[in-house]
Amino acid sequence: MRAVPRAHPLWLAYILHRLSGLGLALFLPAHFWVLSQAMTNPARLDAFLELTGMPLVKLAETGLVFLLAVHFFGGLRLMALEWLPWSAPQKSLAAAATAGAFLVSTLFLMRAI
Amino acid sequence: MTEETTIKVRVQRGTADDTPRFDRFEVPAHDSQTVLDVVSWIQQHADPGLTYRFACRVGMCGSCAMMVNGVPRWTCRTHVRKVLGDAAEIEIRPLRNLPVIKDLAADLDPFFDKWVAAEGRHHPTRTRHDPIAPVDPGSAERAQASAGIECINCAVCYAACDTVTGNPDYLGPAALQRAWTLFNDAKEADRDAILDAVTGPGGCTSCHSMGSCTAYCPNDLDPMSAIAGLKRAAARRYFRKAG
Amino acid sequence: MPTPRDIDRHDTDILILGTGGAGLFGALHALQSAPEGTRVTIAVKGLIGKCGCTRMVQGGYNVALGGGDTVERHFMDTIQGGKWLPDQDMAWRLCEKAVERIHELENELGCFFDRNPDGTLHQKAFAGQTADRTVHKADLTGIEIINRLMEQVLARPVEKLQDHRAVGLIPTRDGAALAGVLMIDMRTGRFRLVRAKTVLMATGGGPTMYKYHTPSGDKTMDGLAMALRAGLPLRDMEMVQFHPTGLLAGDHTRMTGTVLEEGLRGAGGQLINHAGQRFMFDYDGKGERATRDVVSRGIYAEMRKNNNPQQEGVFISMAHLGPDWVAQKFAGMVKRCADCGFDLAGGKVEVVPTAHYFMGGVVVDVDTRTALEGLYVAGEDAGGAHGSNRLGGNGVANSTVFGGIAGDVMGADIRAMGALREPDPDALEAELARACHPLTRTPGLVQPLRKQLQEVMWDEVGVMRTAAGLRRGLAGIAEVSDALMEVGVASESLAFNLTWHDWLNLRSLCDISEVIARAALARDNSRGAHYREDFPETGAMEDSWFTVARQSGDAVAVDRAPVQFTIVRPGETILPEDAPETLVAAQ
Amino acid sequence: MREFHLYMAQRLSALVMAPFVLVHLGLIIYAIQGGLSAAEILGRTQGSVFWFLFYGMFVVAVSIHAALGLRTILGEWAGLRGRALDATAAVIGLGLFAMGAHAVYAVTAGGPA
Ligand SMILES: Cc1cc2nc3c(=O)[nH]c(=O)nc-3n(C[C@H](O)[C@H](O)[C@H](O)COP(=O)(O)OP(=O)(O)OC[C@H]3O[C@@H](n4cnc5c(N)ncnc54)[C@H](O)[C@@H]3O)c2cc1C
Ligand code: HEM
Ligand code: SF4
Ligand code: F3S
Ligand code: FES
Repeated sequence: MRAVPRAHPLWLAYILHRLSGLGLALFLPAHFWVLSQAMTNPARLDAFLELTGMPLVKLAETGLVFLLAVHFFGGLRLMALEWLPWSAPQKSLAAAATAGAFLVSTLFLMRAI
Repeated sequence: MTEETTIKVRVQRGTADDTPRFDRFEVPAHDSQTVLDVVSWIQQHADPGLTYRFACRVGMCGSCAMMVNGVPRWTCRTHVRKVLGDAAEIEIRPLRNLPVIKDLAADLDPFFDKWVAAEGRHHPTRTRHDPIAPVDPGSAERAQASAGIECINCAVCYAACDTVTGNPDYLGPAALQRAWTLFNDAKEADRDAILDAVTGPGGCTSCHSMGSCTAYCPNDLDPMSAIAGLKRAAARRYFRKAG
Repeated sequence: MPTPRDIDRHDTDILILGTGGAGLFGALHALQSAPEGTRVTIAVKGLIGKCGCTRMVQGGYNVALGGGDTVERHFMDTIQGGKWLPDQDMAWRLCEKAVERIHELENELGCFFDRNPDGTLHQKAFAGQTADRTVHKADLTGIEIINRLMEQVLARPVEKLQDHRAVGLIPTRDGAALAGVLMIDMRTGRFRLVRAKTVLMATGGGPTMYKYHTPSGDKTMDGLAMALRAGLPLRDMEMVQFHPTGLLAGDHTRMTGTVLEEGLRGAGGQLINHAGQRFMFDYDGKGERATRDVVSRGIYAEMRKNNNPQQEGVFISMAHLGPDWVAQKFAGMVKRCADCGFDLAGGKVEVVPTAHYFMGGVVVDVDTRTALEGLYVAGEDAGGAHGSNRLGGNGVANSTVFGGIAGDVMGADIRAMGALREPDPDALEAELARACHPLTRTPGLVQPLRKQLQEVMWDEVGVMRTAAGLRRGLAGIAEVSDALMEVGVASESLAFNLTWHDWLNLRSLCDISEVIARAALARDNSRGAHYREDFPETGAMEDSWFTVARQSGDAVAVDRAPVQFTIVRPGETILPEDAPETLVAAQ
Repeated sequence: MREFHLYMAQRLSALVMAPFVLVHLGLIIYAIQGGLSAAEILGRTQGSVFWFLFYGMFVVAVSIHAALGLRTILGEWAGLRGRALDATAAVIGLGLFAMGAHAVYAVTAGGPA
């Protein structure tokens, strides 16, 4: 990637936030569609939910929760950064947010397995 | 230098119309040598057609900024040793996010047009016939204003910011930081005009706080926080008007 | 080769050359004073506000703002500093107008200078001043001034010709007035003749023909060379100010020659010679704290005693003051040195005297008018205000004060001027041929000749001079000058062809170097910045005279003109009888 | 000024979502133990005014938020500008809202009274 020579913690936080947001936005229609099946075709929803037991799908699910967690913490971090008057750039916040995201997703993964 | 060593350099060539190409040079190495010295040596001894820009030679004018191994820098204040590291070669390109005039010389007009568009100039409350305004140098407001005042408009931050790359309307970190400085200046007459100028399309709300401006500013300034200040001020004004 | 028919032509009303303090103030004031609809054009060798030396001003701006200090005291310091050579009316104007100008900078342009805790402007004393007078913004005063000026000018309706290099002043056919200026649009390499009713020349001099020099790379005496060719008288051309402590980092780096600030010595920095000894007290009772010219000569003398080519200069050492304290107090300087690999706070850094400022310049009146109608000169290009020596802090005051005056005067004068003037086609042809000369020769390297000139000027026309040395210098300059005429520049592409501009730069430097050497030869005494080992006496102050150099035919002639003591005579003062010698608390 | 309103809308919708996301994440982690089934989901949500309001507001906020987020990305990375950009964002927002509303309706309508 062209921008890699300029990578630094805040930039990584930015790109992570963006990619997670993008991922979530792409996933959202599918998520809505699956849920809609509840009314029109509960069996199909169940069949689909069965799949979530499979490791691959599980991994994908974990990924999604991870995305949401990353984006959530990243978003809170960003709003805190922008709206609360920090005296200096809070790189540690960025790190903490990512760490928090990892924590949540690993927790999820562990409990799910 | 006892033994004659050389530095390998890759330099982007061409004008706005050409597709850029790269020329390779080997430049004699010295103890005290900046990237600007390397570029100058090429023009003075190897390729008289090479174009670049510099003026002050000491990090005061911000004319000499270029992309060195993908990172925007003042070339006059960047020691070769700092960028060579383990790399076998130094790659030098014109400043990113700006039109190229020729070779390493970029056209800074868009950068300064945006400085003006951000209302980046003082709106006076006094004239030359009035006394000079007393200002408490220790006040919090003054500290905010002073934080970014030493910007030399080198456009390094502008070149570092990916939002500038993606959004041609984006005013960019330096212009916005200037606006924030003025906004906090006790002598400033028209803060509303400043906020209006920086909340339009391409204004402070386009910034994603990616912080490359702050990370690469050679002056250790912090445009990211200045822009956050503008966002805060704009939000405050929004709620005040609504409430 | 371009012919006059290939020249782009452009008309304006007020043309300004250069965007330092003088040029930008000229533009602002011209916009304020000229009648509605007047076209103001600003042309500069680089980018607006980003080249020139006003940006590089560190220490600050001299202005008497009360607290005991008066315009009279500022004036007396200026006259005494200039060793009675200044044009007294100009010096007075400088000191008087600086007061208004600093108010304009703070109140109208939005500069913010350092404050005292009570909110008033902080002022300090540079060497040679008898009051705390220098207004500053830390040690980056120039950045504050030029940025604020630049943004005000950019926001106004001026026509901008950036990367435009002025190459010749084109008079009318009868030679009585200026018709326009021939320029090169550097980006395209095309010539452009800009006609204007009034032209402000503010290209900032710049003694960059010395091996060690401080000014920005774009300054190469172009303005003075153009004025010389246009037949204008130039005064005080022997007066080159050397700053004692320029960085020495080898002749392959552009860092060499750049200034290590005055404050280092003021704070107690020590100068150490090749033998490891402090030496300044051998030359002056004030040691390292003596004035610039004295310290420069002290260092130069030590350098001459030492034949070790590995170590040319002397060292400045700060470590005894405590590296941490130094790193904090002089953060900018320490960082600058560190960037090129030197440890200023804890180690020692090699330094040399370095050519800093040019006191000489075009003869002007107090309103910046010259002998050529339509041409105005302000800033470092103009001579007279400083005489034989410029006080630290009077340089930027000079450029901003007289730049503004020039703008006001041009705006007023233009009302009485009718049509644009017709340029003399022969003069145009001659200037064109001159600029194109290298394009007709076999390409070669320009840089070695520049180095050769810089060595000659440093050795023979530098800090200490003798008649024999100056004659050798003249011969050396002529050699470089002749050789230059045989060096060509490849002409396939003239667009942003820096090597062509290097050639033109060196052309200007050669022309003015000769004038400096001739004026130095003509001054058979030692005053201020000019020191003759064979004539170390100052000469009687009562009989002070200044040099006036002029091109006559192919040669340069130097005459003497008596200084007019229009305000104060040597030995007298305009301060009240009971005024104290100095208001500065002893260090 | 419009630009600024869009910015505020995106930030405020994110703030609105913050508690929803926390609850939603917690629920996922809790519910996923022992697998998911349509009945389980529907049993919790059907006929519940609380969950209707919860997911309803979530959907409104996310439609605004994601549409504006994608608008930014499309502007910066796909070079869309002006009218085309606004129209695309509006379509995305309305589309998400329609699908989301359908899903909410599907999982909360009817069921045990
Ligand atoms: C390192 C340094 C520190 C200094 N510190 C102080 C200080 O603390 N206090 C003080 O009072 N003074 C100081 N000075 C001196 C002061 O900077 C100058 O006296 C003053 O700024 C000169 O202003 P000017 O407008 O005449 O020229 P400049 O500011 O030098 O501007 C000249 C302009 O003319 C342009 N130009 C040149 N040739 C051409 C051409 N052929 N065509 C078109 N444009 C051209 C240049 O590009 C530039 O824009 C310092 C100087 C230096 C170098
Ligand atoms: C499923 C829900 C969500 C989706 C689909 C989503 C989607 C997006 C998208 C596509 C972006 C654009 C990214 C960019 O501009 O780089 C974005 C930005 C943003 N999101 Fe979300 N988001 C969701 C939830 C959240 C939550 C819960 C928060 C905060 C608590 C949040 C906070 C933000 C913020 C602050 C931005 C602005 C980023 C910027 O301007 O740089 N988002 N979101
Ligand atoms: S903020 Fe820093 S990087 Fe940006 S223009 Fe100013 S000095 Fe240069
Ligand atoms: S890099 Fe760009 S996105 Fe904002 S924080 Fe700096 S301006
Ligand atoms: S040349 Fe002026 S900042 Fe590098």
